Amino acid sequence: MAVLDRPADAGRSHAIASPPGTGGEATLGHVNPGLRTERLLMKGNEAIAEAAIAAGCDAYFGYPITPQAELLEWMARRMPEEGRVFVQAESELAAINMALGAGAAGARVLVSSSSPGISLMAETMSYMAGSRVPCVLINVMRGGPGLGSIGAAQGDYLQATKGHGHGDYHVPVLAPSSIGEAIELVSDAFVLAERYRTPVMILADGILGQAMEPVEPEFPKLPKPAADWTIEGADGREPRVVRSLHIQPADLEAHNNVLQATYRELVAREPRWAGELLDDAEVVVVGYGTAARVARTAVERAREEGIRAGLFRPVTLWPFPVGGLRAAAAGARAVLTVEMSAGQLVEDVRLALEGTVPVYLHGRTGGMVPSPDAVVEAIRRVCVGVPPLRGVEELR
Amino acid sequence: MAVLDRPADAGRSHAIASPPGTGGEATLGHVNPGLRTERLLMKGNEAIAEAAIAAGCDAYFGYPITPQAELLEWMARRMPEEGRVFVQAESELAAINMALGAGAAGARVLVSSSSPGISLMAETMSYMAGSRVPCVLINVMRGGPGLGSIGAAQGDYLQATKGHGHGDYHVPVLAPSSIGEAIELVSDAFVLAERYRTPVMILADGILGQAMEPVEPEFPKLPKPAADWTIEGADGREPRVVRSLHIQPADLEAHNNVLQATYRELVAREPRWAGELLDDAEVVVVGYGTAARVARTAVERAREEGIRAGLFRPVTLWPFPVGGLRAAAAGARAVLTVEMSAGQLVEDVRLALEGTVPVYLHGRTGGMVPSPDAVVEAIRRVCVGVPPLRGVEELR
Amino acid sequence: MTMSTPLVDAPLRRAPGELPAFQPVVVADERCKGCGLCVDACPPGVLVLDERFVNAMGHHVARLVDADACTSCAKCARVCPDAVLTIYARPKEA
Amino acid sequence: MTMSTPLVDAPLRRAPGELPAFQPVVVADERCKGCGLCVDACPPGVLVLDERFVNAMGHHVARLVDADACTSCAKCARVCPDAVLTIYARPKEA
Amino acid sequence: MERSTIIAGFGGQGILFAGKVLAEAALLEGREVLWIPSYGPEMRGGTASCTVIISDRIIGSPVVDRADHAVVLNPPSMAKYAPAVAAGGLLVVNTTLIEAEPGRDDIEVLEVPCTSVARGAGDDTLVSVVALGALVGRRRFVEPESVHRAFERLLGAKRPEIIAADTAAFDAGYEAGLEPAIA
Amino acid sequence: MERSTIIAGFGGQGILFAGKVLAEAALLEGREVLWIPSYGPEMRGGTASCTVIISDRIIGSPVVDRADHAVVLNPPSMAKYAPAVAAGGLLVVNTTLIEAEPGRDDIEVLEVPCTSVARGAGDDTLVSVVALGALVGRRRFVEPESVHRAFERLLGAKRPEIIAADTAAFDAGYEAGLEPAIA
Amino acid sequence: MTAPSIGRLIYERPALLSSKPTSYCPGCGHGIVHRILAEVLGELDLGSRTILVGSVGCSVFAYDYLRLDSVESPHGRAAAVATGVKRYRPDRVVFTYQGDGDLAAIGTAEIVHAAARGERFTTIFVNNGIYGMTGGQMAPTTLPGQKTTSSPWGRDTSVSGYPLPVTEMLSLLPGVAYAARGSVAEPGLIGKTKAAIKRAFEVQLEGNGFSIVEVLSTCPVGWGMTPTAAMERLATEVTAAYPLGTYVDRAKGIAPSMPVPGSLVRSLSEGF
Amino acid sequence: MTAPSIGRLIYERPALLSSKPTSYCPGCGHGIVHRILAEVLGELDLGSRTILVGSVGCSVFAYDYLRLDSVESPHGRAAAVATGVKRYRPDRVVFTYQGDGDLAAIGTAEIVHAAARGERFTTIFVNNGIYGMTGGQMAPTTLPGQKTTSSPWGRDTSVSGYPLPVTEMLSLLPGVAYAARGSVAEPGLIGKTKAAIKRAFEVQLEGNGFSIVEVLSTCPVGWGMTPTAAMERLATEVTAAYPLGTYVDRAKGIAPSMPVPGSLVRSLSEGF
Ligand SMILES: Cc1ncc(C[n+]2csc(CCOP(=O)(O)OP(=O)(O)O)c2C)c(N)n1
Ligand SMILES: Cc1ncc(C[n+]2csc(CCOP(=O)(O)OP(=O)(O)O)c2C)c(N)n1
Ligand code: SF4
Ligand code: SF4
Ligand code: SF4
Ligand code: SF4
Ligand code: SF4
Ligand code: SF4
Ligand SMILES: [Mg+2]
Ligand SMILES: [Mg+2]
Repeated sequence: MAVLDRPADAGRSHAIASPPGTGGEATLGHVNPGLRTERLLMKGNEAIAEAAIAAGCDAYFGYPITPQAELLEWMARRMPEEGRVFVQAESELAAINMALGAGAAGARVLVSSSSPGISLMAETMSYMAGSRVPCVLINVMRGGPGLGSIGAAQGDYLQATKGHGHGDYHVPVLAPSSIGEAIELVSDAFVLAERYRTPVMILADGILGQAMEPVEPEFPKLPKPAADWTIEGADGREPRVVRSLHIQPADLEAHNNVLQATYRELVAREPRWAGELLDDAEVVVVGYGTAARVARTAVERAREEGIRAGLFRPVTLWPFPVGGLRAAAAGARAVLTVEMSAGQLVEDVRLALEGTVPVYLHGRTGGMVPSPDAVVEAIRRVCVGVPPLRGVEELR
Repeated sequence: MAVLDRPADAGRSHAIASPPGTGGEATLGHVNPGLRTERLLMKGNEAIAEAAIAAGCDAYFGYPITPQAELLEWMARRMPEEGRVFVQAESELAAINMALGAGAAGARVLVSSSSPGISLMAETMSYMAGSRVPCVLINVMRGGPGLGSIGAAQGDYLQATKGHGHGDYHVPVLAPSSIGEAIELVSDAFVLAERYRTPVMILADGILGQAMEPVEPEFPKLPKPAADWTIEGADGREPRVVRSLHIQPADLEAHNNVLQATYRELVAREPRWAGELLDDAEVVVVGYGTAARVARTAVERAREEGIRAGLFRPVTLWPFPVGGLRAAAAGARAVLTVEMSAGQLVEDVRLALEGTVPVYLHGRTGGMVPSPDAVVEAIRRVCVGVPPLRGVEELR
Repeated sequence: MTMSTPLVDAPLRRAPGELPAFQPVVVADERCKGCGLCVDACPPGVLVLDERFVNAMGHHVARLVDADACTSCAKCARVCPDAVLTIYARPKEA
Repeated sequence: MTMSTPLVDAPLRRAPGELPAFQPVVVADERCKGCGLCVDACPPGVLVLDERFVNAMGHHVARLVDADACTSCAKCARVCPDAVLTIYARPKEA
Repeated sequence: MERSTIIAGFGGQGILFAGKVLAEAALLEGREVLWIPSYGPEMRGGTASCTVIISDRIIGSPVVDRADHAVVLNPPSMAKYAPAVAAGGLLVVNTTLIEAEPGRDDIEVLEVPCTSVARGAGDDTLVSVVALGALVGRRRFVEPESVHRAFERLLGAKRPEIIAADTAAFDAGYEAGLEPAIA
Repeated sequence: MERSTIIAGFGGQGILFAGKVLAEAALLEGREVLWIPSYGPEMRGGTASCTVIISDRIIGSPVVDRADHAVVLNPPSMAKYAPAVAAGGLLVVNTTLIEAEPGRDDIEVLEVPCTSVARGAGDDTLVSVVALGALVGRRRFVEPESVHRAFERLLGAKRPEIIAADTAAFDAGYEAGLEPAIA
Repeated sequence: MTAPSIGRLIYERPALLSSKPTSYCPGCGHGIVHRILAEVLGELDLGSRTILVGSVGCSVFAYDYLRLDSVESPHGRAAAVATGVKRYRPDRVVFTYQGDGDLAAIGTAEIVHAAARGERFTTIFVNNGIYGMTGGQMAPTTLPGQKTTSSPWGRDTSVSGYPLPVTEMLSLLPGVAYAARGSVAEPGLIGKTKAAIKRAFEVQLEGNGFSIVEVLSTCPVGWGMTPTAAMERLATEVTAAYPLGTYVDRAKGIAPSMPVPGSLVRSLSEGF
Repeated sequence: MTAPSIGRLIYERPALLSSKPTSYCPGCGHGIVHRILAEVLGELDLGSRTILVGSVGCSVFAYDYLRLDSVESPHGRAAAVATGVKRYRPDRVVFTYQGDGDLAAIGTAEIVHAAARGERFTTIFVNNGIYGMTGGQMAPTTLPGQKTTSSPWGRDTSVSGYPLPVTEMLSLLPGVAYAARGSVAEPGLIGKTKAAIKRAFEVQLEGNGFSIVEVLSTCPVGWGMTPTAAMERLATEVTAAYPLGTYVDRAKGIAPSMPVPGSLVRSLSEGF
């Protein structure tokens, strides 16, 4: 019945980047990876924007920031062409609040920004989670902290998956590692947002946003499910209220229990990952997004050297594919996370494995991207129990 | 040499809430827990404010929000009396940016707010971490997510310790569980902020902010160390710049390496915790702040029943006292975290123990506080390997 | 604008027994917060706060003490923050 | 305001050999971005962009083509976004 | 020995003040104290309350799941806090406003017509001070002298007439609290 | 087979366009492509560059630590990217602006005076198209016809004269690239 | 609720007010503004297609009192939230209800830009010169010299600056189709304020831009006054600082002229 | 750098400019404003006690070009950061340097409130009507009809609203001691703008409130024009939309009058 109905933690090979949905309330378009005619070269930012339009995005709100600006610019032209809502807000804070309003009114909403702008949205993301307003938010990450650099980075992993706003909430986080996958995940993100009434984040990075790759011109389309909670005027029925305020703690706790039940369902049903060469892997390399692509090349090179490396690539960063990783790492001598950050994903890897396999980190920061050869060297080392040379030391 | 010089993970008994510093660059005032004359009853919010003044806070910036408003109000009166800077900003965003400016100019700065207002500070906290501007930020937490409730809560643990702003940075987080301890931790927070050139957070909650407890009238005083990086006008020297921008990724990575080295030093030197009845504990109860006080009562009641329970109370939430907890839990049958959240602290507990001891959670949310008897019941259950009845299920 | 006298122990100008046949002002007692704004706004000054009565919220409620002098001008209703008052025009025959 | 002609291949009005003894305008070649604003601002029109020269940043730089006609008004310097130009008054004796 | 007291009533009844007086009295006796108020907009138009925990040792939980005493001054407080009293605990009920019965027989109930006692002592607004007096009179977990000194500390030298009024109200309540012990 | 190419030069030299043409040509051949530009303010007044990876399989790393080809059109690019070429790889050098030597003998160096070749082909601004032609001429990892079709796809029907100019520049570069194989 | 004797109904509680008692303190102006809104929307028969965009302040519970579909906004962001609602639902009537802390402090950017963009919603801006909900701190609108919990010696303009003339500032923006300032100080003004609010909604229906009514209101508790004394202060001191009236009604040709500068040279401290 | 022949020095690169070449595009107005600032601070001999509060926009690297102690601000927050600096260091000269995206969009609340509080720093507001750094998107100050990368058909006022008259709005605030709008369109105006900036710093030294100079500037790249064509557009179209001159110089008695409302009743759509 559900788009994302399948055994929890079911994985897919890396080659097919994202599991297409399997019908149900919202049918996902199908992308045929064999089809090679009439593909288009598209920039990641533009493909994401167009994917949202194809998925029936009703309203886009944004604010310029590198390396995400082309997404906003694409929407500035295409949304009015489609007769849909485009507003360049006065700030990211305003943009995300416009999204809250439009989402509460029933719109399928997209918002995009990059790291500093995402930070400004923390309060409202918490409100949207609390008020259960669906929305898809794209973070095309750049180097931090602060103004940092505009290079591609993955320094916002913990923000997206753990912290960001205040209070007990979670946001599903999807991490594409190719432009084709980004197109599918945009559509899947809307499905998740509406099914679970939650904001959803897509974590991309500057390379994914700026690069061009061939994409199929047919983007997934989504029907719009009916909603019985949106505000539209109380015409012949009791008024509806979209809110996160529950001034009595007991009421708020009851509300939180509903949220937590939703999160448990997400954890049970929606973890996604992709794997490659895992069956006999003595070193499992874990990475997402752009870092996973580097890792993939490194795994291939390591195999050429005779090291049995495999790749585990979480597609949902939250819920984290714990079961998948545990199974993948069960027979491994070492797990190596490859990150464009100082050690963030590695926390979830350690939480998932709970000491059963040694976990190492190879991380670059600030817009630097690990090189395949450096990852190969790290694989060589962790394979014999030596911590990687390059890479930020673990903090604990 | 350092105030906080002592073996990493050194703990203190619960009775003396916070380890006073032991001299060095910044001498901490001493509070004599035996002295019982002339104590004052003070509200937590006001005691924190006055402690900051005693510690030499030069400037305070804030914005009203329940349950933190009295802190701002106290400062509105006392800072001008002391001839120091008080500004009620137009928003939390403005307040934290004023702090960035004053901090960069060399001021010892305090900012306070509560959960939603803290979320608004995410971007600038990342900037301050990146620009290495010291500042102490108080979060008097309330129920979330969103507008939530104004009840006391601990739902911002993961935000404070992992997420919040973008990019690879950490912020030391101190968690007092009494007003007396809050007074000392305010002073310690300034020491940490200046020694490591970092913003520091104090995580309190609505009960700690609103309650009154007796406090010693002598608050710790701090000398102000000289700084060679503050902006004050380039008079006869090269100009100084306080910034987080390093447009070349390689430069930003080099800068990040400095930050990461700082964090490693913090992790090695500054974890703090307090423990009670741990030596023979079969159940180690872990909690901080107000929840730790409930846990303490529960531990006592459990002991009365013959269950050997003990209390482990992290005082630094980041860096988390991993070593201390590992040692404390080494002989235990179960670890139970008690939280005013849906399961946040429990992640760090699991990361610290890595599967060596079963970890359970008893959490209340939205402004609800666990009751001692409910915690006793949870202790009874986890002692025999049964998950606690009440409390939010773990998410993974 | 004259100051009202809230919580004053003003007696009804007419004894309770002899209530007039027509009541131009109906007070929803349970909603009144005894703020006295209506008392202050009434041109003929025929409203008082009833010190002898406290509603469930703990407030002394507004009372019309002289129905005959009331002009049904509704000024009281238009200042009332709690929409406590309903106003009727004096019937022709009354 | 007239439009400047940037990147124009205008020759120096005087052959390079016969440079005047006094140069009222000194161009810091390595800083010039060839924007042409000075060319546009010069009242007697004695500045051009030197098409024969590209500096390390890849720009054709400004050149004074007629020192004698320059009035040292410094208008060029005051529009220059890159503070490229130094201006001297013609010495009494020159 | 640890004793926990909940005081609750209408916002205007001086609830938080009564709790502060109790806390200050305990402080003067050199004991540990924790005073926790209700706060924020929840207090507007609703019920105010505070919890005072007094102990000879460091105080743990601020949440009282076994209250030794509750003082309830209006009907909603009665409904909310009567069940919170531990078996053997004391419930002080302001009978001026509360008609309901607590419906428990495992606790001691002390009925005090606070308004009239307060009026008798000179100021009929000091209902919670009267109730506090009754509580202390009945259970004497702080000394009445400490409460007298607490008034002085809290109200300061500037307002001797208020100190006198509060002291009188407290003493009247105290007497009312003692009564049945004599009877 | 996977081939990676880095193209770098001044912002105004058409670097990103040349990379797009190469990427489009590969796309037209049904291959996998990844085109990554430099972006943002770093491009202002500095060096622009792009990386094009062409493969018969799914493309992994976008970071090229072993470039098969580098095309450098100005001195800073030479300094930055000559060391990035893998042993046996090809470095195309625009000798119109670059005097320096790469200082490596494990790679093939193809020197092309791009401006004059471009001028010879009719438009002296098309330096990176010339360089692209030389690269393809020497290594032929995409077919020149694919590049011709790429110009049509990218420039569209609206601008036939531009297509003609670009094609001419590419072909001239292509010839310049072939040359030494004949010699 | 039947009258003891039958007479023509002059005034009754408007149907769009719910039966829930409000959480407002006795005599609080918010209740009056709520009542006006219920009356206006009822009279215009807009209740079934109106969306209330709430804000954070004492009126945060307005969704409980007005029988309208509502959405909550984070503190200060109501104008952005309303932009999102109205852009997606241009056929609905949308209004924000905001206090002065909410709109004039933390929400400054959002209201200025919604006005500048000419968003076609209405803002009801209830200015009581204080942060009511959080305990009576100084607001940007607090009058000079006024004591609050965060200006214990009275607002000192040399330190805390001057009251923010929000409506005056917004009235300079061409996107603003209607702007007026009313008051709840007495029945007559309440009537005029109601008329202004009605006009603001009409302007929204006309679709020519942003409309706002600033309503000067009281916070007896925050001001430390009885409700009637607060009304007195409102009618005198407060109104003197914030002139009542219509600032913009573009359809009717009412709009202030833009400030015209003196010449730049006039400011020369030296020649050039 | 010696002259071939010695003559009196009329103009030289000001000492407060560093030797680093700027990252600005050829002909960008930022360079002119930097030069003016270096001149003014040099002439007033303030370099050694001045603190630059930077912002995020193309001028984000200003700390590399002006030889001043500097602090970076998050995008839009310079006015708050400067408040923090100046409050702690009232004896220092503090100024913000902000673009129009930074100040007039995301930073609206911070600039309005710094002005309302009368913070004693100076703001240099470089208005080029576009987001230069991020690739030429529409700013709040973009002119109607102007094409940008986010207004591909030109700014449509019915959708995106009208240019924000920042200086006019701020000039209504009593906390503002000085406000002027200059331009870099030609040498004469550059000279007047320099005088205005000098006056702004003098006003800061006088300590009577906030001072701001809006400088109309160009973004040749974002406007898709040559530098000279951009200057031409600045001198004509842009200046027509944003009148140059002194809006406020309180010490000299210059200040616009506040908008005065029509009566509330005038707006009545019906009687009451
Ligand atoms: C981000 C954030 N900051 C602060 C608060 C606390 N807060 C709640 S209401 C309020 C201000 C209320 O003032 P106003 O808008 O004037 O409304 P009033 O209560 O006076 O009607 C504040 C600061 C909050 N809820 N969220
Ligand atoms: C929070 C945040 N949002 C967005 C950006 C991206 N950004 C950088 S500069 C800029 C605007 C620049 O415009 P302006 O202030 O007008 O300066 P200009 O470049 O035109 O001089 C933006 C939106 C950012 N750095 N941070
Ligand atoms: S209707 Fe008029 S006269 Fe009658 S009570 Fe009300 S205000 Fe007074
Ligand atoms: S009727 Fe209304 S105005 Fe009159 S006292 Fe009661 S609440 Fe106040
Ligand atoms: S100084 Fe004046 S005349 Fe001479 S080149 Fe410059 S602008 Fe022209
Ligand atoms: S000297 Fe200055 S103004 Fe003239 S072209 Fe060069 S950079 Fe432009
Ligand atoms: S605090 Fe003030 S604004 Fe809030 S409800 Fe009470 S009187 Fe009204
Ligand atoms: S983009 Fe525009 S504002 Fe930025 S440096 Fe270039 S010309 Fe100047
Ligand atoms: Mg207010
Ligand atoms: Mg700009």
